[in-house]
Amino acid sequence: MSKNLSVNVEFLTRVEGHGHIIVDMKEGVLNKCVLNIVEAPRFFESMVRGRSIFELQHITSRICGICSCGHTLASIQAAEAAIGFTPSEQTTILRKILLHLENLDSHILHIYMLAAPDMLGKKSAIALAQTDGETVRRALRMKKCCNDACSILVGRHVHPISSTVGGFTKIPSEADLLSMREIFVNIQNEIAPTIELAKTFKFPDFERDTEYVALKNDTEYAMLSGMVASTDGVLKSKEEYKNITNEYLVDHSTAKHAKLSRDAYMVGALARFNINYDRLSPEAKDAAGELGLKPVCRNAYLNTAAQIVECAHFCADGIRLIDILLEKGTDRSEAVLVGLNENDVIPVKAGTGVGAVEVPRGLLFHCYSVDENGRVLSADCVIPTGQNLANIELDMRKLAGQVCEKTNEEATLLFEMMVRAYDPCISCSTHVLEVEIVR
Amino acid sequence: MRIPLKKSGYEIMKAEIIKITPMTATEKMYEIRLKNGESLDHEPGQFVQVSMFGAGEAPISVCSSPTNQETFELCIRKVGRMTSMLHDLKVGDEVGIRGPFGVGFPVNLLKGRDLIFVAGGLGIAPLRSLVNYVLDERRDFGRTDILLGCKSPENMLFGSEVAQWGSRMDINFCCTVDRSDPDWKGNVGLITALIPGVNINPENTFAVVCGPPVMYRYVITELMKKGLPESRIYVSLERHMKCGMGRCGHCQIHQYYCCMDGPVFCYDKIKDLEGAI
Amino acid sequence: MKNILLKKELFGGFVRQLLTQYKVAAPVKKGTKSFTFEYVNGADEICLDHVPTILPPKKYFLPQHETLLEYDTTDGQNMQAYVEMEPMVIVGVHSCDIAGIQCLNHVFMDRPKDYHYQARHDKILLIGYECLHKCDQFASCGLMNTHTPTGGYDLFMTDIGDYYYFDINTFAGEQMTSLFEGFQPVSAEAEKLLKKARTDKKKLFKNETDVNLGEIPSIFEWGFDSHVWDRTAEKCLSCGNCTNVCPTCYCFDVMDEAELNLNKGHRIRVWDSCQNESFALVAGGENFREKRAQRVRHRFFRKFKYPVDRYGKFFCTGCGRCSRQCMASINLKETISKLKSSWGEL
Amino acid sequence: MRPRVAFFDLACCEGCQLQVANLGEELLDLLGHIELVEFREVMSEKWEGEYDLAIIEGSVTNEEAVHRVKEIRKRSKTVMAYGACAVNGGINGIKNTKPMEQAGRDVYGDRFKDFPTLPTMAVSDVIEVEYIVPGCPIYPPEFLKVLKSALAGLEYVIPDHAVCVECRFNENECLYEQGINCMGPVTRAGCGSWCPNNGNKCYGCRGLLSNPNMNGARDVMKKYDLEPDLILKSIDMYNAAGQKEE
Ligand SMILES: Cc1cc2nc3c(=O)[nH]c(=O)nc-3n(C[C@H](O)[C@H](O)[C@H](O)COP(=O)(O)OP(=O)(O)OC[C@H]3O[C@@H](n4cnc5c(N)ncnc54)[C@H](O)[C@@H]3O)c2cc1C
Ligand code: SF4
Ligand code: SF4
Ligand code: SF4
Repeated sequence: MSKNLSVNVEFLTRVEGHGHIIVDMKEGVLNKCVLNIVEAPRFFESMVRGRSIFELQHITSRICGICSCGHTLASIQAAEAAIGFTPSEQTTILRKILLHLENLDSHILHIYMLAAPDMLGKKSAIALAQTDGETVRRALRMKKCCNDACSILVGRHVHPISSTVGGFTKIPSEADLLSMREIFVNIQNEIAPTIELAKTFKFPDFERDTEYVALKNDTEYAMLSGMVASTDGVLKSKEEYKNITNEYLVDHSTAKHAKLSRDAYMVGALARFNINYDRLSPEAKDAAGELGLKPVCRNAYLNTAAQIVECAHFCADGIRLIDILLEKGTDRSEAVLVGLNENDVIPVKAGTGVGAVEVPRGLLFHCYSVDENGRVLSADCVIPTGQNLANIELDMRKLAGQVCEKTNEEATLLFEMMVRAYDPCISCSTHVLEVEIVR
Repeated sequence: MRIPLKKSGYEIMKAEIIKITPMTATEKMYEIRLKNGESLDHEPGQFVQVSMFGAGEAPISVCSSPTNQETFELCIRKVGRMTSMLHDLKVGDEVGIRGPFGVGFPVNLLKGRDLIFVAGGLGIAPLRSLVNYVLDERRDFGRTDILLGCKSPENMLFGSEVAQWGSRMDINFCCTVDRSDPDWKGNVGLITALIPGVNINPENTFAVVCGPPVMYRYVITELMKKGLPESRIYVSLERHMKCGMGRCGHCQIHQYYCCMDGPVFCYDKIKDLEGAI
Repeated sequence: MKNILLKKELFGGFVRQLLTQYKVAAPVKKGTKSFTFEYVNGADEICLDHVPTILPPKKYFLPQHETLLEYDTTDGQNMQAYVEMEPMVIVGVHSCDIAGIQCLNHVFMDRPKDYHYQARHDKILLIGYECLHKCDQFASCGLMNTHTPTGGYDLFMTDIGDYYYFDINTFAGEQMTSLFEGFQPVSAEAEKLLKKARTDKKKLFKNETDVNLGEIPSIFEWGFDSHVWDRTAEKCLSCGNCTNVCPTCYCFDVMDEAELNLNKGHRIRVWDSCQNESFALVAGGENFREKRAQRVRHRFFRKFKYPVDRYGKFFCTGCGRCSRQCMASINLKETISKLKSSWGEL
Repeated sequence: MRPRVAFFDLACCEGCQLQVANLGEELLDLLGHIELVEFREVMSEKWEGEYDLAIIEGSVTNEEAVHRVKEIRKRSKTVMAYGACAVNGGINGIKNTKPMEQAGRDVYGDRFKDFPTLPTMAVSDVIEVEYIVPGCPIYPPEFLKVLKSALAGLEYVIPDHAVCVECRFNENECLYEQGINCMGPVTRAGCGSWCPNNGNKCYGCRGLLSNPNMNGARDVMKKYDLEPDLILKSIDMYNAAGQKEE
């Protein structure tokens, strides 16, 4: 046995953005174990400085196309908080539906296209399509459903059009709601086969105790609002985000890491599941039961399973939310007129606001300060993948100890799968992470 | 409800490529036969819409004389979607044809008259149908001058045929290039420079002109200096065309549609229409 | 044909009856102050009193995107021409729009005929609705004399108080009315009311400009080189709104849309506009209407000069859409007036 | 043999490749007609040979990317740039409105030197491209049209008329009626007036017309009581990278 390991995955595939895994173990001593970010920085914080708070979500949504609805919602929440605007109840419900669709879409992409090939021993979804066409077709169908529903609600899924500061530029009609409901039902019908598929997945055995962080509130499985809670008993308001993420520099890594009560914490589907299990819909609890997932689960590989449970929840809750709107009827006069901020339609004041939203990969913070004309003075975004980095590396370190008996190839795959399980979105992380180059 | 239309106006006739003759780097000549066994029945100067499904349609002048009833010829320059797809075809392949469309040269009016042809570049294509008709029915026409201009010797279209014209005794042929090469023995310079040297009887001559848009004004001025009246100068114009039936609007020149009222126009009809030439 | 009356409250019943046999399109409200023709499910959605819709009903005769042929090149150049169309009734068409359809009929039924247009035309029934007051400051139906129709409809309804007066113009129109039992014969009283409505209307619908219809040909005859075109072009954004909303503009582009296998697909036609910069571009790169002023002028001449030469008809119906929709406020009435007064200022 | 197609991404949000992934089952039909040899986001396979068609997303913002696109060009018969980032710099172009050093400082403070960056460039600023699909994100039906043209080897010309044309086709009430400074009149059509259809204004993501009437646009802004220079401010959201060059 060697106790030597050299993993070097340049251009980690099947993740959003460009990442680099380096593991270097000699004689049982771990010299290096990092996930590097090699994406070209795009300077978003600089780009938005001086622009109107009303066009901000349009720009920040372009941080990441995969979770553009999430960025949009976090951005709008921060902007509205900064200028002191409170959205209507209807707006809040519509935003929740949008967030559900976003999470569903991203989870489906991750479960089927990015994770499933690993679990089924395939190189990619394209290869999978050749042996198991129906599985891939189902994934594409489900994704298309999310897209179609997003098109009805906000024009499109990538960079939503009608969701803006103040609400929506277009309010769905009754017919729109009914078609969206039908789409949710269609997705819901595909959940059972998805669970069946997941039962065939062989999730690697792994466990490491860590802190899980997610939004929490009293009324629901928190996604759009609430306090920030952790499995170590932390409960803080979102305005304290800097004290939650506590970014710090470490020697062995090029990226800044985040910690709360310990050296690292995890956000994402598994964290939400661990913290808010009680508030899941019955359908989702059943799904968890079928998959044998119980809180608190400490196997990061099972983040994918938690995503499936969440899919079941989002479908059920989406239908519930639409039914509320259908019963009340929508008030279409609430539609927001964009571009009229120049005419002070929505009053503006100087201030600072924080948005905290549970996006597919976990908790996302946007924080803006604006002057009395609504021009952005400073902007800061803390991305879920950024918060997870430290935790990923700790998992990788533990994993390194476990896999040193295996061949390099097998080990590499396990590392890749580990990183992929977090569903990391590197394209967004770089635009906002502070990166330290070690020379 | 789907209502199939037997007659649509846009339906194509299937046609077969009988022969392909490469001419220059960008032009090829196609000999084509309609698959329904009928003759195209065109007049010199008329055009057809050539269709390649997937790439679209383009108006192309018929460049052969109507005396050949079996087949017709098209000389096609590769410039865009339809023409590049066409350039990839082989003998025996199918193309779609609509037409012929438009008003050709006033052949009956020209009979018994002296003719001067002035062609620049691809402009020779529509004129060739008339030239060949005149050569086929040589007795019906008077003195015939053909002036041809092109960019450089390697751009010369219908090379061997043109060489034949040059050696014929019953026509006067003159040719010029903008840029010469070492092998070139003919004239160098703009086509307008050839006109003063032509011996014209202004009382009995008709001129027929076709070429790139910039050429017309200069050529017509020269012809008029020779004493030709506007009413005896004919031009063939090029416009974008989508339907060939006087509707799509692309080929409109004031009240005229180039596809219906043209492409051949008598100069005095359009001389006052701004933007016509 | 005998004309008939319909009690206003029975109009909904008539529409319901029509819906059993046809698709029904009618003006409905859109946005803050606009209207559009849409398929409706009942009379309650219909706004008979409307300012001309964003797009005229030409969209049913000549749709924005229309399939001409379906092709298959797997084995040669095979194709089938067809029209996709349901029998339909358009309810509440203003007289200016009826005039617009008459213009299109002229163009598309001219030889060589457009069989696609013909097929649609044959499946569409028109129920006109008489304007008794002027829409807004943009309309010029007084100038163009299109406020009262001269044919071109199957039924034409006039509001005479408690009743709609239905003028039956075609056999197809009569068949439509026979679908519904609520119609009643015209009374002498109704005839009187109709006459009165028409006389009142005459007083209201006066020429909106200082130009007479009769002068227009000569104004355009010498107005080609007027500076008015340059002035107008400075404002024009070439957005094409004016031609797209015009009931008598019909220019189009034809293109092929292939399926992914590249063998099958459709040849479609799509509205085009002489205001688009590349409209008169040819392969060599020459653009015959490159300047904005040339394009602006071309549009006016296509309304007031060229069709007069070709079809003996003005191709403006006075609906006012082009002026209403123009964000640069290029106003048709003003432009004609300016053209007239620019005489001698060349 | 099916054409070999590869997808690449540079600095961008990857939204455009997601639009491709979002084609749904149409994507599978597409895969039946091409041989997908590289697409990092969804597959691990790599290809060493020549590409018949390389489809590039994202802007060129550093030396490494310059090198990378040149390499791709060498190995590809045909190149398509898709998405605003690749076609005209897109959102990334906003960076060019400031000195590069300041952009660096705004984000990385004193350590900005560790993050060498170039002014944002479109892919076509660095290499020759045969096909473009503008838009942020790309409009899937247009992407398919261009892709089909590329596979058939036919030229595709992006419309050079205003978004308003399509907005009219869709019978939206014009936003200027409500006093909103829509960029439709100066922006290239092809997206089916996506944003006005959904109640928002056009932000000009597809790039300016080749010959927009800017003075006319300013007059329009005045007419609606909007600050005339708003139109200029709006333009730099998507067109800043290109403007720098003039
Ligand atoms: C009466 C008549 C007779 C003709 N006879 C002949 C003939 O005998 N032989 C011959 O070779 N040609 C002839 N032509 C010209 C021929 O019709 C054109 O070359 C035709 O456009 C080629 O079609 P295409 O589909 O190949 O090119 P297209 O794809 O239409 O492209 C043509 C050119 O225009 C450009 N282009 C296309 N669309 C746009 C746009 N929207 N914006 C900007 N640029 C654009 C393209 O880049 C290309 O350079 C004739 C034309 C007419 C009107
Ligand atoms: S063009 Fe827009 S959607 Fe496409 S990659 Fe760039 S930022 Fe994302
Ligand atoms: S809303 Fe915008 S795109 Fe639509 S017509 Fe008005 S200006 Fe043009
Ligand atoms: S409407 Fe404008 S901003 Fe929206 S997709 Fe089209 S070009 Fe882009």
